[in-house]
Amino acid sequence: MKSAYWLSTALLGVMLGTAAMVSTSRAAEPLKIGLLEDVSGDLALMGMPKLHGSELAVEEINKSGGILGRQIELIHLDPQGDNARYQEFARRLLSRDKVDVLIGGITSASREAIRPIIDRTTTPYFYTNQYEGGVCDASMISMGAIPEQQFSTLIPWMVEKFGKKVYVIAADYNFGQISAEWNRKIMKDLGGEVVGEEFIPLGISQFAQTIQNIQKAKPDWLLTINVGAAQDSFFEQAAAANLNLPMGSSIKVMLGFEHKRFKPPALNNMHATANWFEEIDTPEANDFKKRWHAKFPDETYINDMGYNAYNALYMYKALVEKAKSTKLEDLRKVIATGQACIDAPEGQVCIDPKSQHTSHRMRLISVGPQHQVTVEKDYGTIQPYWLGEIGCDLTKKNDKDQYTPSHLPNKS
Amino acid sequence: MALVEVKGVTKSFGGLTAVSDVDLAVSVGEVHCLIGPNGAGKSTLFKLIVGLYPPTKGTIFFDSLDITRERPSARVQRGMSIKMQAPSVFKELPVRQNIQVALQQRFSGAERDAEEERLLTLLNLASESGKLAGALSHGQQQWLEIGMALALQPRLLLLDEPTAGMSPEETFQTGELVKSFNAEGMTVLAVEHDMAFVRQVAQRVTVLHLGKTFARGSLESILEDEKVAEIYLGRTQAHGHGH
Amino acid sequence: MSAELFSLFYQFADVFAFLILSAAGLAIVFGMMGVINMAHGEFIMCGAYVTVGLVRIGLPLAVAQGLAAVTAGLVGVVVEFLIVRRFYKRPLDSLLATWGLSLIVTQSMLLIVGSSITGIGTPEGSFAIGPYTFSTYRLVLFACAVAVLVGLYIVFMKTRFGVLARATMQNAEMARALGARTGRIYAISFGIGAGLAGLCGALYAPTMTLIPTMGATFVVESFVTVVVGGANVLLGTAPAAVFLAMIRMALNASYGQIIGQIGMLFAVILIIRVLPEGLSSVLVRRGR
Amino acid sequence: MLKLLDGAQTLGKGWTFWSCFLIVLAAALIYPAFADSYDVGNFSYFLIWIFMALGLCLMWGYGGMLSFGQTFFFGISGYGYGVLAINMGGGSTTIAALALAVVMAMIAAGILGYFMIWGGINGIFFGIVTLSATLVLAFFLGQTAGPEWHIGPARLNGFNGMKGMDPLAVGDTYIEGSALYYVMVALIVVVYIGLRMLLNSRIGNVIVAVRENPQRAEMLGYDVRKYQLLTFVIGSALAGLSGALYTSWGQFITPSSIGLPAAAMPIVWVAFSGRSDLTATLVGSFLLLFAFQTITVYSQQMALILMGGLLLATVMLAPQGFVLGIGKLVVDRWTGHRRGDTNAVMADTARLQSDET
Repeated sequence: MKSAYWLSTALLGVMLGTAAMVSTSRAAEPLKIGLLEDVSGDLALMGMPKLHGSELAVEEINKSGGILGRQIELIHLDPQGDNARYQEFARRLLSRDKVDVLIGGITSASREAIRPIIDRTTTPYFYTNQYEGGVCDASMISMGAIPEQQFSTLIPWMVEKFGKKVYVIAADYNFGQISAEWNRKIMKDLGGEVVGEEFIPLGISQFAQTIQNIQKAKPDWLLTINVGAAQDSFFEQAAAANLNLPMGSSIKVMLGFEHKRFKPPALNNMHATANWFEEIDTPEANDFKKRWHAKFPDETYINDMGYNAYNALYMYKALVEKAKSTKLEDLRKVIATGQACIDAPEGQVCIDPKSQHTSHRMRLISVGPQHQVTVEKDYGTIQPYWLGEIGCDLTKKNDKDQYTPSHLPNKS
Repeated sequence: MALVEVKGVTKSFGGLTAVSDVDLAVSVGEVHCLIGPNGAGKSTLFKLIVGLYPPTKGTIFFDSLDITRERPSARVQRGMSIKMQAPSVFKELPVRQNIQVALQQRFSGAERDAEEERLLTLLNLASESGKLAGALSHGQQQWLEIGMALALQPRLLLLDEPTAGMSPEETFQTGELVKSFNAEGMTVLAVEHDMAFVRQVAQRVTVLHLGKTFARGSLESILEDEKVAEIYLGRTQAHGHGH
Repeated sequence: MSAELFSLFYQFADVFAFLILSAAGLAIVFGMMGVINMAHGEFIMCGAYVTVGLVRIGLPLAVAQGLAAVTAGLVGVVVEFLIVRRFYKRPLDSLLATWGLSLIVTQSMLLIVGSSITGIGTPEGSFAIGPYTFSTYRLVLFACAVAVLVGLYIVFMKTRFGVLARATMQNAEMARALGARTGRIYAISFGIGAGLAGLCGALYAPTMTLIPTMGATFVVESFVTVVVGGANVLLGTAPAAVFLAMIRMALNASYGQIIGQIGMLFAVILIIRVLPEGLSSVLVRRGR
Repeated sequence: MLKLLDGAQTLGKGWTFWSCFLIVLAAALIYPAFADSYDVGNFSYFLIWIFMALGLCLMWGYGGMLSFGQTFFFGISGYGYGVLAINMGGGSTTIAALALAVVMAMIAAGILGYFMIWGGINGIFFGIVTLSATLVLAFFLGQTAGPEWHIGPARLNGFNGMKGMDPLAVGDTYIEGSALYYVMVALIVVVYIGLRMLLNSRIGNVIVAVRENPQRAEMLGYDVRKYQLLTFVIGSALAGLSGALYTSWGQFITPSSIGLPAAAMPIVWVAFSGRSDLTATLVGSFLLLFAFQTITVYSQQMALILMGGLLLATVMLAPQGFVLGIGKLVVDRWTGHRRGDTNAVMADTARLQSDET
């Protein structure tokens, strides 16, 4: 009898001991972060800072004790700008490496390529670019700025300062098309006029005709949402032809650092609204830049994508630590409280529960003749409101769709 | 009755007229030779007959049907078959497969296999059947091509210089071969420089000169024609051929 | 009205210069040797990068551009000696080999030089006609394109090298039998082709974003021009460029760049359908 | 029947070859029992591309027509599957969508092929026209971002790509995981055996004859154009099959699957493997896809350099293709050992010669 008692206590002890060991070993096991960023191919220019931003954040977080006491391990794959490879690698990270969170994607096409794959799992996904907006998907958290933060600030300012007539040069794909749609909507509300819209196929590098079309249309200013290295040649060619018009954009300067890549004054008179650009001069920002350049001394420019990629990891850390779990549903409970915030180098950044997009502190910057960057206006924090207004509410239902001003959710 | 008939055919390339207003008729069952100096338009006329070139002017009949606009393959299907001037075989395919590609038009199954062996033996190529056609000697390639032309069992066999590059003995064998087909009822039209061969096989001869029909008739009557001797036979003699 | 007319001419000249400069090198290599040089874009990139490098160390732009073209040409001779030489009778293998080379070069440049280098800026100078302002440098490009054509005419028609080169082009064996050193002629021709590609890169370097894959923006247009032109550089490429530039310009002006691009490719398909050997087959035949 | 499996046109004959074939097949069939589900899915993904490679092998290696635009048919069929699957609703209709999508690719190939072959386009010009066609399609689809570009409820959606179609399904069950893998293996076997039989038939005899000497083939009474068109349509149908399967696999397709880098990939696979043999193409393409993915995972920045080096090495060291070169060595050894059926060796070496178009 006694021996049976001893036996059972001993067994219990062994079981508890193993359980404890299992749980400690679980705690010691690193959190896996899957990262998909292009560091070769056409987009390497912008993809490289994204990888660097993630690497910097991982190093810092690990040094300060990891997330929930667990170290984090970054598994980076380079899809080389190929959508098929994005899919291939997303599957690999999700089902072979079984990552706890997936981060990355550069073009909207690459994001859309992997979103259906992620939606079939319960892994959270962070998209770290500014983009054309509108994705309403419970698995996705967007860290970048979106049209209501960029265009709703920039366009009224440009109209007020330079005039009501705008000419649009946009890359001929979804980002350009949808951004142009936003511009039309905002210009209409402002009583302005879009005197020309030109969509340029990706890869086009010669703009003599475009420059003349612009001169014919006589706009007050230009909205330049051309994309990619080839299309950026527009600035050089417009400057050479002495086009000399004020320009506005949602992607120039802070993202492609054209003002660092082109010889002045090609980017003279460019305006943009951004949540981040390297010239931000605040103590937090300066400290961040110092750490970045210490680790990556050769970096030409800390662009906004790289900065967002850095923030994404801290946001993930904040969510996991508040939820005390890495499960998507637990993280989303934290998001639903509206208290998912971090103190980022730009200021406070919070996730909007309805759309899972982030609020940003927006500043309007201009580029001078010597390519010096000046802050023209500080808008303070702007919430991502548009998706919520049109009826996306991820706390209630998961649409898994992308909306645009001309593609709104069915009112039910 | 004429098996193939060429009426008023002209072919120009840019400014050059290779064949000018030629008439030619080859009767069923005859061996007809086309002779003439280099550049007379013989090969061009052949290519017009099989359809490799469209004529600039004129009409071509086969079996009394107008075939002027037909594709070469359709003409071959009607029963003509050609051996080209330069050996034209499938050089990177084995000899046997060369024959098979031709044979499968008319035969299949066991019949094809039997015919294949018969032809290879007939052409003295049985021991070479595994070799690449391109690895054969020039003369053997000529034979192989004749074999492919024969495999189609044509009613009209067109031979463009069938004995070029052959030894006198091989030439003679080729001549006998042609005669044996003719005996079986095949009509033959041949372009040939080698007068010994012409003498051996020809029943009728047409002389082309500068793209025009110059003379025609039996070999004897042609040989007696002084003008022909002047433009053509004189030269061939100078080359050491013929009589 | 005159402003509109000049504008039309300017647009035409612009597209024409782009097509000629990007295609001339490729056309020589293809026409002379039947080699399809997929690394053409990388020679263009080489010219552009060398130009920028030389301008940085203080050379005047024009000198830098000349040296860049020469550098690309020398690189071309080396590439010919090491790789292309083996593929004269195998055009498809030459395509694969040079394409492999192109991948290696592009990615190595990315690793060594980085994803982008700062541009050097287009030389100052613009002028206005009516409501339009134009960049003077674009007219310089046009002049260079014309000069390249004239230069090629002189080299291939008036020099001893040209005679030997054309003989080699028509019948390499015969040329060899007559004492031409065909190996050297091929090497020089390939070098000229690569040098012209380098010149193209050098000339466009001030007007473009410089990235390792920049050659790709030229490649489709240059291939299309060469193919439409056929094997003869002077009688093919030049008329093809005129023809395509007109189509492109007209469509660009009326319907925008997308239709311009698609329309040009359509035109190519149709031309090849009508003239499977390219424009030069017609012109050369006429000329005879 | 059996004669068609083991003919002059395809490498690998007799008892030894077919036992190897069966062993590989058996290994492929029991593989999912041992591997983790990711690897099984990944293998199905590789197999998707093999059809396009086999089709190109048929056209280029056997038919002598180098198409630089197989992605044109890949894209037509891929988008076709998407549009049809969305419009016809999911479930078993996806299988009909797959079949119809391939038919669409065949019709497109018929039209483009008729246009080119009857126009007498050949050699490198054939490549350029097919390339132009695929670029036009890519440009066109790239600019369909606007909401006006839709077919029924299916938005083409420009550069971001079309999505929202169901994967292949039977009734309410999606064919995925191991099921998809088995479907792919079965399809590969069917296509491979089918092509082998086609190539060793009379038609195959003519196809290679046309490659060698179209004029002679015409002079044997074959309408060369019809055989070329047939080859082109079959090859393109296989590219179309890859396209529809790809869309169904990822429920997504973008114009970049049609554009320039994508268009060049099949040529690399086939050139590396050995364009003049089906088996070499099958094995080589699979190995190359596998190796390249592995390289990209482990040594990302070097991947493109290695790939370029591989291409360069292939044409400089083994112009007939690496896999075929090795296959040839094995065959030579084997036949050499057993006294040597000279004919067979000759025939094989014949086809191993680098043949230019």
